[in-house]
Order: sequence, then C-alpha cells, then structure tokens
Amino acid sequence: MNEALLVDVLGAAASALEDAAPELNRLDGFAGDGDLGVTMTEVARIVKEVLATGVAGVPELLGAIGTGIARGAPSTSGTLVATAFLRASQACGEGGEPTALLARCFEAALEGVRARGKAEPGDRTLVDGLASVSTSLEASTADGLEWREALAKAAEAARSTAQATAAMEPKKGRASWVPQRALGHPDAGCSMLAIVLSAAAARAAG
Amino acid sequence: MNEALLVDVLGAAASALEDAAPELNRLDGFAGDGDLGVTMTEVARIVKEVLATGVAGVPELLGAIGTGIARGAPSTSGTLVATAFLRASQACGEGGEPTALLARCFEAALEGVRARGKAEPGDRTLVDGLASVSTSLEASTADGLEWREALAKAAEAARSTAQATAAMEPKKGRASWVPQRALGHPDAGCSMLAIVLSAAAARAAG
Amino acid sequence: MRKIINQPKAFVDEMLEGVLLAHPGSLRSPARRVVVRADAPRHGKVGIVTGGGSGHLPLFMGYVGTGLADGVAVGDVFASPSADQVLEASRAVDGGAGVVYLYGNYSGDVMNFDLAAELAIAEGMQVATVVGTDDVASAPEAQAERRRGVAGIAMLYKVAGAGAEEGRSLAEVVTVTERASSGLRSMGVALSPCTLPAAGEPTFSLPDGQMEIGMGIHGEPGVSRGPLRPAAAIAVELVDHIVDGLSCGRGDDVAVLVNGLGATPVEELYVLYRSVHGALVSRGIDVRRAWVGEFATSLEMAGASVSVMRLDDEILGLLDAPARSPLLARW
Amino acid sequence: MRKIINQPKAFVDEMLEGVLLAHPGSLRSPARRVVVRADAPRHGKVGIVTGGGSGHLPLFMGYVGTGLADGVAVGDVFASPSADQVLEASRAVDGGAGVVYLYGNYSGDVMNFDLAAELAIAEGMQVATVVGTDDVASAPEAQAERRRGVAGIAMLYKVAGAGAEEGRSLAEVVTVTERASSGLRSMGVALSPCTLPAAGEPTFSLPDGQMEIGMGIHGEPGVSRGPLRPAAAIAVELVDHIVDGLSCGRGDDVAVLVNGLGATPVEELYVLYRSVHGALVSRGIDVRRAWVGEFATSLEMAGASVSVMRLDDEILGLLDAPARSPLLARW
Ligand SMILES: Nc1ncnc2c1ncn2[C@@H]1O[C@H](COP(=O)(O)OP(=O)(O)O)[C@@H](O)[C@H]1O
Ligand SMILES: Nc1ncnc2c1ncn2[C@@H]1O[C@H](COP(=O)(O)OP(=O)(O)O)[C@@H](O)[C@H]1O
Ligand SMILES: [Mg+2]
Ligand SMILES: [Mg+2]
Ligand SMILES: [Mg+2]
Ligand SMILES: [Mg+2]
Repeated sequence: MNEALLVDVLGAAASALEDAAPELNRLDGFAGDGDLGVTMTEVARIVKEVLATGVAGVPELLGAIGTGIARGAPSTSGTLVATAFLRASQACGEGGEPTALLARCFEAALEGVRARGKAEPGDRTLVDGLASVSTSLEASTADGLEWREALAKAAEAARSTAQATAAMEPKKGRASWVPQRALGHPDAGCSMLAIVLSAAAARAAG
Repeated sequence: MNEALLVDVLGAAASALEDAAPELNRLDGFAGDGDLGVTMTEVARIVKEVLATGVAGVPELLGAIGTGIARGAPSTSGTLVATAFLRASQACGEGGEPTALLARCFEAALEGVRARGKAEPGDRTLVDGLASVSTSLEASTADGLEWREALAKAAEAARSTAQATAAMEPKKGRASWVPQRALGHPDAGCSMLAIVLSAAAARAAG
Repeated sequence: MRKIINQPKAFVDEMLEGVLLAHPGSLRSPARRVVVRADAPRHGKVGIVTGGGSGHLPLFMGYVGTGLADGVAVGDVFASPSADQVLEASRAVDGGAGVVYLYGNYSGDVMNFDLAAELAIAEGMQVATVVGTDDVASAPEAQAERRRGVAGIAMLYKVAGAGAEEGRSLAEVVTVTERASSGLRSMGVALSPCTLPAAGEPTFSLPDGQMEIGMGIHGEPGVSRGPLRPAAAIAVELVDHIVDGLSCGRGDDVAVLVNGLGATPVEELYVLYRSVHGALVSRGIDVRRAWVGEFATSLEMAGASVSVMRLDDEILGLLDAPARSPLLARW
Repeated sequence: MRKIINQPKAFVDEMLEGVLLAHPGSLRSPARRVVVRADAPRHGKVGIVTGGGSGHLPLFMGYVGTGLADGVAVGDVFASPSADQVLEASRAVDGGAGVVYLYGNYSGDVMNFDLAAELAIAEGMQVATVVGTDDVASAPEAQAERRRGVAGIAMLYKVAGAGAEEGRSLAEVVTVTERASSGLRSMGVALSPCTLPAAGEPTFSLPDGQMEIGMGIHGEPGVSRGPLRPAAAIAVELVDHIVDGLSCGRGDDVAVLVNGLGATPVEELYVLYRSVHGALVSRGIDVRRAWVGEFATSLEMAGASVSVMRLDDEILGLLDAPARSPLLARW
C-alpha cells in the first residue's frame, strides 16, 4: 500500500463521511445528543486538509491526521478517531506486508480506543465495530488474503456488527433508562465505521 | 340619584367593561403594551365586589371602590380610575341636584386625574375623554337637563371624543417615534370611558 | 405555554414565597408584596425604596441588598405596585435619614410612588425621588424626562446604594444619583415576544427572523422592525442612538452594561458586547467598566439592551464600592 | 433562528473576545480558547482547571475567579475542548502545588482531560481529577460513576475553590471535593429545545405543552416525556428522584441549587424553589443554603434543574467562603 493510494482511499472515506452526516446525526439522536454528523463533517474536513498538504510517509500522514483531529475536533468521537489514527501511525512504522499491516493498525486502534474511552466490547460503542474489524483482518492475514480483499471483508464485518448493535440493549448510562429509544437503531459510531470502511474498500477495489 | 340606582348603574358599567376587555387590549396594543383590558377586568371585578358587600351611602360607596381599585389594580389606568372615584367621592359629599352632582363629580375626577397623571388635554389620554364629559355635564346643568338625559349626552360626548382621538397624532413619548401605528385607532383609555358611560346611560334610561 | 408555574393567579405570591424561603437571612417581608433587607431599618442611613411590576427579575427585587436598595414594592406581572405597598416599604426601611424612591419611569409606577410620597411625608418622613429614564427609544432627546427606565437603572442602584451605605445625606445621594442618571442612556432590541402567565398568549407577535429595535420591555412598539441583522450591525445601531444624546466622545470615560431580556444566552451577550466595545472605542471613548448578563428581563423575551453611563471619579468610585444581594449573588 | 450572532463559525471565538474585552483586569488568555485568572499562577496555591463545551454559560468560564477555578479550556458549542487546551490551562495556573481537573462527566471531556493529565504529569506537574456526576437521570444509582455532570458542579467549584484558596494541599482539596461530589445529586426538566448557532435548527423537538423529565443538557433523552405539569408536581418528582439515592432524611443538612436552563424566567425558578423547599422540609431535611438562578444553561433551552448537596460543617464552611468571578458577579 503506497502513500498515493492511501491518500486516495482516505479521501474517498472522508467524502463518504461528509455525505453521511445527516444520517449520523439522526442515529446519534435516538440515545445521544444528535451531533455525530456535525463532528464527522469536521473530521472529514481535517482529513482532507492534511491529505491536501501532502505529508511524506504513511506513518507521518496518519500521525498528522490524528493530531489534527485531536486539536480540531475534540469531541467524544473526534478524540477516539484521533486516538485510532495516532495508534495506527505508531503501529505501521515498521512497514510490512499490506494485509498484516492493516491488521496491526486496526488492532492498535482498537486498543487505543479501549484505553482512552474505557468501553468494553458489548457496551454498544465504536469498540464493538473496531473489535470485529480487527478480528476480521487478523483472520484474513492468517488466510493470506490480498489487502483489497481483506479490506472488503473488514468492511463487511463492520456493516454486520453495526446491524447487530441495533439489537443490543443499552445497558449503561442514560440510554439504559429508555432502552426502547435506542433499540432497533444501530449504534451511530459503529455505523460511521461501517460507512468509512465501505467507501475505502470500494475505492481500493477501483 | 339614590344608592340602589347607583349600584345598578355601576354594575352595568362594570359588566360592559368586562365584555370590552379584548377590544381594550387590542386598542392599547397599537401604541401601548396591550394590557388595558386585563387591568379593566380586574377593576370591574373589584367594583362588583364592593357593590356586592353593600356599603351604605353614595360617597362611602364611591370611596370604597376607589380605595379597592387603588389597592387591587394599581396600574396606570387602574390608579387613574381609583383617583377618579376617590375625588368623586369627596365631591359628592354635600349632595344636591343629581345633574349638578354628576357634573361636580366628573369635574373633580378630571382634576384628580390631571394632577395624578400630569397629562394635559390634547395628549391623547383619558384626560381628553374626562374633559369632554365634564364640559358636557356642566352645559347640561346650565340647561337644566334631567340627570338621565345629561348622562346620555355625556356618553355621547365621550364617544365622539374617543373617535376624535383616532385622528390625534401622538406627540409625546414612545408612540411619537411611530405615530402611524396609533393613528387611526382611538385612544384606549378614552374608549374605555365611552364604553362605561354608554352602558351606564343605557341602564339609567331603563 | 412553556412555564413552570402553578395557578397563573398565584404566580407572583408563590414567587415571593420562594424568594423568602430561599433567602431567610437576607430578606424579610413586613407587609404583603413588600420585601426589605433583613437588617432594615438601618439607623441614620438613607433608605432606598424601589418597585415595579413583576416579570423583570433581577429587577426590581434583586437589587435589595447591601450597598444597593433597602426595600421593594412588588407589583403584579408588568403592573405597578400600589401606593400602600410603597408606603409600607418606606416605613420599614426609614432609619430617620430619609428615603429615596428610585424606580423606572412608567406612568403607573410614577403615580403610585408619588401618592406614597405624599402619604409618607404626611407621616413625617423625608422623601425624595429619582426616576430612571434611560430608554432612548421611548421618547426623543428633547423629551428626555418622558423616557422609560430600563436596564440602566441597575447602575443607578449601585451609585445610590453605595452613597447611602457610605453615610451620605438624602440630598447628597439624590444629587449624585441624578447626575449619574442624566449621563445614562440605554436601547434594546427584541427578537421574540414573551407570554404573561395570566394571559397564556404572547404579548405581541414578532416572527422568527425579525427583530424590533427599541421595543419596550413590555412589548411597546419600538423605532423600527425588520429582518434580524448580525450582532455587529445591531451594536452599531444601538451605540449610535445612545451616544447621540449623551454628547460623549473622545477622552470620555463610560461604564457599559449589556443586558439580556430573558431568553438570550450569555454567550450572545458577549458577542454583542464585543462590537459595542469596538463601536465605543472607535469613537475614542474609554470603557472603564463593563457588565454583561441579565439585569432587567421581560420574562422569556429574546433580545438584549445596551446601557452606557458617563463617568466621573465620584461615580466610578461608587460603582466600584462593594455590593451584594441574595438574588444577584451567584456566590 | 433568534440569535444575536455574526458568522455561526465565529461564535465561540467572538464570545471569548467579548469576555476578555469586558473583564481585562480579571481574566487573560494564555493560549487560544484558554482563559485563566489574570493573577494566575498563584505561587503555592493548588490550581483548579475546568472546561467543557460552550453554550452553557456561566458554566464553565463563569467559575474562573477568586475562591473558584483558576483556568478553563473552552470547547466549541456543546463539544469538548482538546487535550492541548487543557494542558495550556494547566501550565498557566500551576503554582507548584499541583492542579485539580474539575469538570463534568462527558466522555469527550473525560478523554481529553485524561490525555492532558498524562501530558502534564510527563512535564512534572502534579495532577488530580474530580469529575462531577450529579445528574441522576443519566444513569441508575448502581452506575453512579457513569452519570453526567450538570448544574450541581457549581457547588463543587465553590468547595474546591475555597479549599484551594485557604492553602490546602492537592490531596486535601481532592478529598473534600470528592466527599461533596458523592453527596450531590441533580435532576432537571426541559420544556423546549435549543438551537446551535452552526446548526440553525432545534437540537430536538419538544412540542409546546410537553415536558421531558431528566433530559440531558444537550437534549439527550430523559426518563419520561409527557404533558407539562404544575411546578409543585415537577418539584416533587425531581426531589423524589434526587433524595432516593442520596440516603438523606430527617435531621440531615443540605444546600439546594435551582438552576435555569436558559429561557426560564427567574420568577419561575423561585416558584419551583418554593415547592422544592417544601418537599425537602416535609422529609425533615434541613435546607441550610439555597441558590436560585442560572448556573449551567443549554443555550436558550426552557426548563430547570434541581441540585441537592448533603452538608457537613467543613463543606458548609467552604460553601460560605467568599468567592467572586467577573461573569457571575452582577456587582
Ligand atoms: N467510551 C466510548 N468508547 C468508545 N466509543 C464510544 C464511547 N462513548 C461513545 N462512543 C461512540 O461515540 C458515538 C457518539 O459520538 P459523539 O456523538 O461524538 O458523542 P457525544 O456527542 O456524546 O460527545 C457513539 O455512537 C459510540 O459509538
Ligand atoms: N398620564 C396619563 N394621564 C391620563 N391618562 C393616561 C396617562 N397615561 C396613560 N393614560 C391612559 O391610560 C391608557 C393606558 O392604560 P394602561 O394600559 O393601564 O397603561 P400602562 O399599561 O402603560 O400602564 C391610555 O390609553 C391613556 O388613555
Ligand atoms: Mg453525540
Ligand atoms: Mg455531543
Ligand atoms: Mg397598557
Ligand atoms: Mg401595562
């Protein structure tokens, strides 16, 4: 996976994020405060800004995106996405075979988000989505799949996990008072992950 | 004019006031704050309350109404109406021929309202209405008219003065910034006077 | 209607009960709808009595406290208190040095305070009156004495209250307060109407996206109505009107108060203040003190007003004196 | 939209400019969207840093002052500030005695303050954290540590700030603030939504005549929605929920804070307070201190919240200590 390709794929993901803003606001509104789309529009803007300035080197690029989001979109999801980029940046430093590299990046992102947000799998958060993506990429590495194929499978995993969160009853926090409000709707953060991975996979596939 | 008759006539005037509340709010709203009807509903309630308790003696009755309004409806128009009743109460103490008595009461009311509110004739206030009523009653006294007839003429004077205020440009205060807002609509306080006098005259007539 | 109330008729009395329950050490009620400082009367101190309609908190009751007013007569929503109430307040705060009636110029209030003054003087009290007339939109400069009192009166309480607390005489308190008042101008902009509890309907209609410059605090028509403009443009228009009559320019010192009418967030008031400050400074005027917040409201009306007071050293000293009231003190 | 603003994007920065122009002697800005006391750092005094989204004034910036917090990181409307901003605030207020991070429990804020703490500690500062978790509607009692922070945090600033001002150590300030926090509960009712300047549309829909009990200050769904009820009934429901988890009853001392969310007149807050007081007293609880006004708002949302804090002599003494901030001080 070279830098130009990464720029291309991330740009496509950012555009998809912008398009999905109203839907993300709507999903966040069922149990949250309805602003995930607002934050992700800002995140997408920052990603595109960094891509346009052209930072040299994959780890440097991911790091610059992470830092930019941490400074410029410091909300819950913004901070978590920033953490994910920063950890991915560190994890991919050594380089390596693309599918394994992807798997390493997402594993690092998952661990970073878990540490920062203190949510566990099953809490109906972004952690559920990242965990399934990480698992899928690990399996693809073991199976020796090409990275584009692995990415497509990971996107598939993200989509089905987002779907699955719709049936997860919020057991913690405010939403647990009125579980019926969230029930039936996928978690907003997991949907966001599914949207960006799907866009990335589609662009990678050409 | 005996006490029972006064009770009857004042009761009719109070009822007319209650009915006119929305219209008075509306008229007050063109250049004022649109609450004259609210105040007059309270005034009417207090008048009826005092009438129902049955105070002995005409001056005492008028005095009790004046005091009741001063305590219970202490807004601009409430305070002026209270002043009018209190001055009328003082003026009618000596008794006398009904038409002359009425004239004396309204002259005293006019002077009281002028002193309290510091408005001059031509300022487009209650003073304009009271001044024309007072003038009409004086003329009727000089002409030796019976009090019912005099009251009917006074009501007629109040109505035509209210009409005339519609053409008076507000020259003072806030309304003078936007004279066109008030222009074409009669002054609310003068309309109020016309309404109560008309109701009183109609009841007195039979 | 979006109101946290019980019976609309009971609104003012229940509000008063709440105030007295919340601040038992600071306030007491010597008569119905009359509230005074718990330590009133203060012997030898000039007493300051205010009052007016309800629905404007912290005006008027919020200014009863140390270094401010001593007593208040509380009217119905947007309606004057009675002369009786003002008289009761006067009796409760008179410490023998006389009483100043300090309130806003509304005809009902003027009549009732005037009547109360006659009665109080007949009882042997010394009474003097200073009426706030800061709202430049309510009458042209040539009729300045006819203008209504609005949020600027908050600064007059401060001046009069500090003077009285220092032990100045009745005449001295009146003189400095009148001087402060003559150098004080305000003007506001309304963005939405408000609803009286007893009425249940908005006091007037002002469509979303419209503003009315110079509207009165009871919804009396203002100077102009039009599409809502940016904060910076509103600030320039208000400052122009205010400074016009104040004959205030390069090198003059002023205090500024930006007031919210009820529903406008404090953040917006600071955005407005930013441009008000700029408009004054660009005329060479020196802003020595500034307050931003809710000082005189109209229930839940959206909008703001700007008040500017010309300063001299004596007035600035009084503005800086300590003052504290239970309704204003968030700590 | 009924807002006194310029470009929505510039809202927070223009608001901050206004704050700094209005209070130059009291506040300064050592870095973008960071505001600290003008006299910070105070040598040997524990520093208190807070922060959170904009749109809640006087929360958070309003609590920067004497006897309160020392610095604030200012986020976008309803959005967390960044770890960078918190770090800058920490550097500006650290007087060598350590810094307490005191803020409301929102995941974005927690993550950014935690990250800032790691960075500050790496720079050699001592940092401790106390998070306000008073909103009982935001999670059941068994998950009390997951609850959001709302208006009750105003009392925590008072406790922590007074302790720090007295010269207590970092550990001492944290201990007493945590004890105060553990005895603090709040719950609110919303009567209308609010509109973010950048969005231009209400954050949620709440029809006229409806209320939502327990709604979050960003419009997060609450415990129940239904027809608007009288103030007395709202008070009983809020007090029931609050006192439930507080295990507080006959003979216990509390402080009460009734907070307006933005568009609710102070008069209504006092009507509500009247019934809150009654509900507490009828349980034999002794209300020792009460504050009524706007302490934590949600732009122009209509509604109110009630906060109750269990008192002991030490906490009461800290609540009574002098405190002053330019945004809270109307005088
Ligand atoms: N502690 C957490 N760990 C991981 N993901 C979280 C956590 N809290 C929230 N999220 C995710 O963030 C999404 C909401 O993000 P956002 O709208 O930015 O939050 P908020 O508005 O509450 O600050 C949720 O749908 C969820 O997927
Ligand atoms: N100074 C005055 N002298 C006589 N009448 C007055 C005066 N001011 C107002 N009025 C009368 O009172 C009417 C308005 O009364 P009201 O609505 O009670 O006043 P507000 O709401 O301004 O207190 C006016 O239409 C006018 O006729
Ligand atoms: Mg959200
Ligand atoms: Mg949010
Ligand atoms: Mg009126
Ligand atoms: Mg009125």
